[in-house]
Amino acid sequence: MSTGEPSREQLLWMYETMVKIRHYEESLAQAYSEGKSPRFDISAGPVPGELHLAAGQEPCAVGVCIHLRPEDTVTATHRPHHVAIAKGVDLKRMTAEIFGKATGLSGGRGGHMHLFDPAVHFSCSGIVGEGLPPAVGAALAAKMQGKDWVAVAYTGEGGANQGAFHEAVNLAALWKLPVVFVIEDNAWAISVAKDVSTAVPRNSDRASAYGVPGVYVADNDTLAVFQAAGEAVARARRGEGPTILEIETYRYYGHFEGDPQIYRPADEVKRLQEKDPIVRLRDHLLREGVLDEASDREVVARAQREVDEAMTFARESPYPAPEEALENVFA
Amino acid sequence: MSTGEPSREQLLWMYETMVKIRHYEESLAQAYSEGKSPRFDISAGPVPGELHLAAGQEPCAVGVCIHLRPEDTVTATHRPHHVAIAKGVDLKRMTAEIFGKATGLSGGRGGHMHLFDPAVHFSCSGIVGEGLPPAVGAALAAKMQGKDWVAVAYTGEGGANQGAFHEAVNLAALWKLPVVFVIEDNAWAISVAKDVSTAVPRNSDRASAYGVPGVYVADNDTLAVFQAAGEAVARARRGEGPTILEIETYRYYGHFEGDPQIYRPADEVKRLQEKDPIVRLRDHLLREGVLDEASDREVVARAQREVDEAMTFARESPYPAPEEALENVFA
Amino acid sequence: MSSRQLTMARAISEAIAQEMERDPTVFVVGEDIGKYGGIFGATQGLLERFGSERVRDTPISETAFIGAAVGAAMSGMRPIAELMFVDFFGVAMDQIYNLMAKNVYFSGGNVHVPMVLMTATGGGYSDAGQHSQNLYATFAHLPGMKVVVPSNAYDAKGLMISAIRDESPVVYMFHKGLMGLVWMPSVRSAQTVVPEEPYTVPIGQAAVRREGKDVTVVAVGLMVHRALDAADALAREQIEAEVLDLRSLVPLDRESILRSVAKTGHLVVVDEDYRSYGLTSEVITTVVEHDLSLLRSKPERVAYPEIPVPYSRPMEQFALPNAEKIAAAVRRTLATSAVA
Amino acid sequence: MSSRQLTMARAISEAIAQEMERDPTVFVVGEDIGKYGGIFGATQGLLERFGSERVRDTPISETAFIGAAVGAAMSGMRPIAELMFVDFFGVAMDQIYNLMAKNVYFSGGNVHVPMVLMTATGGGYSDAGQHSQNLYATFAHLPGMKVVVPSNAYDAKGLMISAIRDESPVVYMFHKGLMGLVWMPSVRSAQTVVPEEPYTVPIGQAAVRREGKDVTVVAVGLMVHRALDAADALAREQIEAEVLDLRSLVPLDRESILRSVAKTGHLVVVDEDYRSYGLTSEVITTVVEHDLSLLRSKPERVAYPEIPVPYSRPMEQFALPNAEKIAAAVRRTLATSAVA
Ligand SMILES: Cc1ncc(C[n+]2csc(CCOP(=O)(O)OP(=O)(O)O)c2C)c(N)n1
Ligand SMILES: Cc1ncc(C[n+]2csc(CCOP(=O)(O)OP(=O)(O)O)c2C)c(N)n1
Ligand SMILES: [Mg+2]
Ligand SMILES: [Mg+2]
Repeated sequence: MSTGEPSREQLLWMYETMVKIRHYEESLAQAYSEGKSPRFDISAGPVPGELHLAAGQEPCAVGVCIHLRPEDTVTATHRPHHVAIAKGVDLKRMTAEIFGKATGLSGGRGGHMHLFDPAVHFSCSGIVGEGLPPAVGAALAAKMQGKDWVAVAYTGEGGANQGAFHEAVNLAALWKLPVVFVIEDNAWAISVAKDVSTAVPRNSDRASAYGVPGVYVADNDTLAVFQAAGEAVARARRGEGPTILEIETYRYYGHFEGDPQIYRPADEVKRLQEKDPIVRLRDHLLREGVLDEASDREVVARAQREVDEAMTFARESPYPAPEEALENVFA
Repeated sequence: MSTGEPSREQLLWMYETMVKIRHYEESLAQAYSEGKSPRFDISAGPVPGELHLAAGQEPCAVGVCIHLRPEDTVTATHRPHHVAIAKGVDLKRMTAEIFGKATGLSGGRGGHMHLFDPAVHFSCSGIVGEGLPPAVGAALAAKMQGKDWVAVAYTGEGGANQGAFHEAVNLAALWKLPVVFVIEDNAWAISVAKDVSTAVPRNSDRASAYGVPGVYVADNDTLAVFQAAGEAVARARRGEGPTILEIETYRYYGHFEGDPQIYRPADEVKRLQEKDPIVRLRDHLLREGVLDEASDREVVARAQREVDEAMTFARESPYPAPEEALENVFA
Repeated sequence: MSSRQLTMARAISEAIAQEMERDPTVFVVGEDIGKYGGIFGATQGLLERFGSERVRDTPISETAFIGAAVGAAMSGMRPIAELMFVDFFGVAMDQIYNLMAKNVYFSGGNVHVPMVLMTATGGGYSDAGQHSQNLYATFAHLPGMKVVVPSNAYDAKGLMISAIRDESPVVYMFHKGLMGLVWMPSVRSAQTVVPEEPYTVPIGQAAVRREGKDVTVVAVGLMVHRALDAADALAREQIEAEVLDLRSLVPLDRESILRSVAKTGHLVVVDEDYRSYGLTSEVITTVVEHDLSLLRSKPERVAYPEIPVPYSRPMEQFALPNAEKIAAAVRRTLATSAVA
Repeated sequence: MSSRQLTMARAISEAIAQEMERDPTVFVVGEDIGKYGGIFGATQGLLERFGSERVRDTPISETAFIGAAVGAAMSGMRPIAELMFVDFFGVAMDQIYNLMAKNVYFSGGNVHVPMVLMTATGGGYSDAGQHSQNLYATFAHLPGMKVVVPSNAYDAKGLMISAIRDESPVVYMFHKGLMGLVWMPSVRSAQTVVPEEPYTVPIGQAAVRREGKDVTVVAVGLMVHRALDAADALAREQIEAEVLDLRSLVPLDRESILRSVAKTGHLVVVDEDYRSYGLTSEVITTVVEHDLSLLRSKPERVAYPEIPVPYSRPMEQFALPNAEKIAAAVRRTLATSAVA
């Protein structure tokens, strides 16, 4: 894809994908809450366990993944859905996995923090910073195989203080590997604010520690992410090495569902929602004539339908046989 | 101690300590070789196991430790003797430890990579980067106890690519702790040269990733180390937070004794020895009239005598009873 | 007052608070242990009471802050570091096992490392393979750390106070399902009467939770309660199981194991940690290497299979040890006895 | 030609070279594995032959390069990553046990991780407590990794080729004292005839190194040779020991253990790794949980005590298992038999 201004098609894809992500996260939040009242019980309902939702962080997903091909590797974090959707992970099987069903990507073994779709080279994992080194390895593999495939490694701003971040960026820079390190700065690592975890205001400033470009995108701006990521991906594809791309973004939900959020200013989410990136992009598209009210309704309906179908698929799928737990330990 | 120009007394202390360190390392190299010919056998002789010598790296030890008090903590690396000596570790008991004797600092349990002298708050360890977090903790303890004690953490330039480096510097910067991170850049990590391990030429440039001062001292210059370390220690003591101090230094010996050094340009050591820091400091002192030939002979004799006495003490000390191995697992 | 009941989470935070009150060198570091009060509530209320100097939220830098705790412990402090989930040990294990655990030895006893590494264990609520492990043996196998696993609130408080006062490093592993959290299934019997005043429970002494003459069931943590449930069921079949709660893996109270088996002649060991190279074989071997004739039937183990913890509920529940499996193992071992 | 002898180090590097020749996706990463040829010689000659693209010296960043190997293995490559000393696992364990070992399972088998994590184990040459450990059980306890420990050059080559070709991650642990290095004591009998052509030794099959009817001695790695020495000594006393070399801890060849003990009725297990929660109890439990009557005397373990490895020679030698201790254990176990 191009790295200049987004085409009409690209704009529409980003918009529709963001709408899809938002509806996905809201639908999941809803499904998650089932069986969890009157008393919240993390183990109950159709979607048990921890659930980290990414509503508000859509620009980080679509603005980056729009530049990627199926062969490009993405490693995402414990908060993976938006990125998975933007990367083209099979929505039905992903949802079934989150519901713990036999039809899930991994037959229910992985769950929401362990989504693997080899068809689009997507994976994610639950330990902070953990996905960065494997992305470096995917980039190395591409380089050794003579492909121009790139790898994108996501981390939260909290994760940028893990040793793995330092080691992975240094190695990628040293070997000039096609990696884009995307830092989703949603200001929080559970209850710990960025300024009490990180000695510098911007992780993109850490790029100078590795001699690579560091770009900071302010205020969750989808078009600015598109631009910055386009350059970073193109640079990687040209064999010029990694980039650190930090994106200021918004976390609408708690860290995980059920988070009492006592640490968070009461009106923070409301303030963020007033600048909602989907609304902003929609307004832009309407202004630019890329979208009108009618086509918007169509886009939204299509996106929502896809999500709803995935949810239905997941709900209607059978659970795995318990004893299948013993399979697939080894390849 | 002052942070300006070194006093006469300071100059003499640094010189004498460097001479002592050099003689120590040379004496140990000698002792190490005993029992290891005609065939080199790492397990044989009075000093078995790995031995990492620091001859050539004396400026990193004396130029920093001259600013320290006994209560200031130092964590050193697998190459610890020069720093231990400059920090004032009991030379006899340290040597006995290296010889595996009952009179050693730890009764022979630790050996050359695990020297602990709580009297001068010195310790070292064998895993690269491992000593950095504990130094941060010592600084935290000082701060919480309301002391103006500082902590100095040593690492090689190779170690600056460990995750522990990133995490430790970030934490120290964030909490504004009195730590000086000293990076001894001797150009090699065993056989791996700095430019094939580190994505930037100078680790001091990584200071900007933590918002702390980063200082680079070129060419193993004792007086420049004195100056830079003095400022860093004073800054720490004033409660203004950590500094990264990278010192270009020389490794005269192999990585460990017995290292075939096939990776190293044949004349590298010779070229370095032509710029020997002890000779340079000695010339300076003679030029400045701080030292004359006669007092030099005295200094050298005194330093060497102290080392020789420590070696004798170590050699003459008994081995621990074998079954004492079972003691001191728990406090 | 004397019948005040506490959850295990409250018992732990009370123990820490009382020790912080008593000893100014005690402090807490970890992720989300301040305002949040610890993800599993072990540090609830401490920030409000002791302030952010002594209750320190950290970056997500386990190597740095656990290593800093080691350094602080060597410098006159008594830190409690929380590793949020035991599953995360892999990012910081070097500081844990190569420094925290070994510095006492390396220094010939001249340096003490009086710190507590507190961490959450256990699954059963569909948190999948990186957030549900127990890993008791991973720590217990390596020398230099005490490894404590409380099974109820009374012990949790007393063992925490012992751990804080210990001059050696103590890994304190609390099972999430025992903490009495309202938001996950919790074993009700882990909530017990807890005296208000500080007290210690010695580290290294197992406790007989139920006396019985027919079979010894050995367990730790949550599995003690599963074993007690099994014992209840077995009692209805006239099988009297003795349930032994080890309370710590290091030191391992081998005498108590031997004493019980000497009485019952039969042994079942239960572990929520992975089966192979773990607690179950260590306990069984403790018996047979001491005296093979103590056992009148072949011992059984009921443990987690050698698989990562699966996410999907039916799979996870299938893999977890439970009262039925324990009771079945007891019946099996008593049945072979008849044959032998 | 057919009687060509190789050291274990040469056998390993030959195996890697032949697989690199055969399969362009095989490559090596690690510290000092290029010009230096690996600190223990396992990659000798590879850089010269295959160049720095496929033989990659790394920064001292185990988390990054082992994690990169995982990522590369998921992307069509077959990396061999060298962790210089197993003692260093703590800086990179998360990538090892939470990704390398679990991604196959997490993906429901849709992703393969065909990589080898090769690492050096063992002490005996005064390298102290952070450079002398074995840690077999640390890896074997955690699911998803095969754990291979060769005891001689023939096996080393065949097991390495099997490991490289395996679709699952294999931890390949070579003992320094078996490598045939000229600069440290090396067991001469680890040097064996090694065929020039590539061949495989299946992972998960133990080997009987010496047949005997009186007692089974189980060991891995260097300890196999100590056990054989002990067997020689015992033979002079008319005691015929059967020595079983497990060759891998995961999979553990339980059948071979049972078969041998069924024959001999007596069991001694030897391990240079820490005694508690380790290999020795797993092997002993394998027997007694199968059939208590297989053992005619109480089993013995000869293992490393629960102490960090001390530096000083007399202390370290005191702590290490050796032929004398093994022979003594055999005599003890046979003596109790007579009593029982
Ligand atoms: C190594 C490690 N430490 C701690 C955690 C627990 N944890 C999970 S998510 C999280 C916060 C992550 O913050 P950030 O990286 O900013 O990502 P975000 O949740 O904001 O998307 C923490 C501490 C973990 N999973 N792994
Ligand atoms: C985590 C870890 N990885 C690898 C090693 C092996 N090792 C010991 S010293 C060393 C090189 C260290 O280089 P540097 O930090 O530059 O220090 P120098 O030896 O030059 O003083 C290596 C790789 C180790 N001890 N720890
Ligand atoms: Mg965040
Ligand atoms: Mg160096």
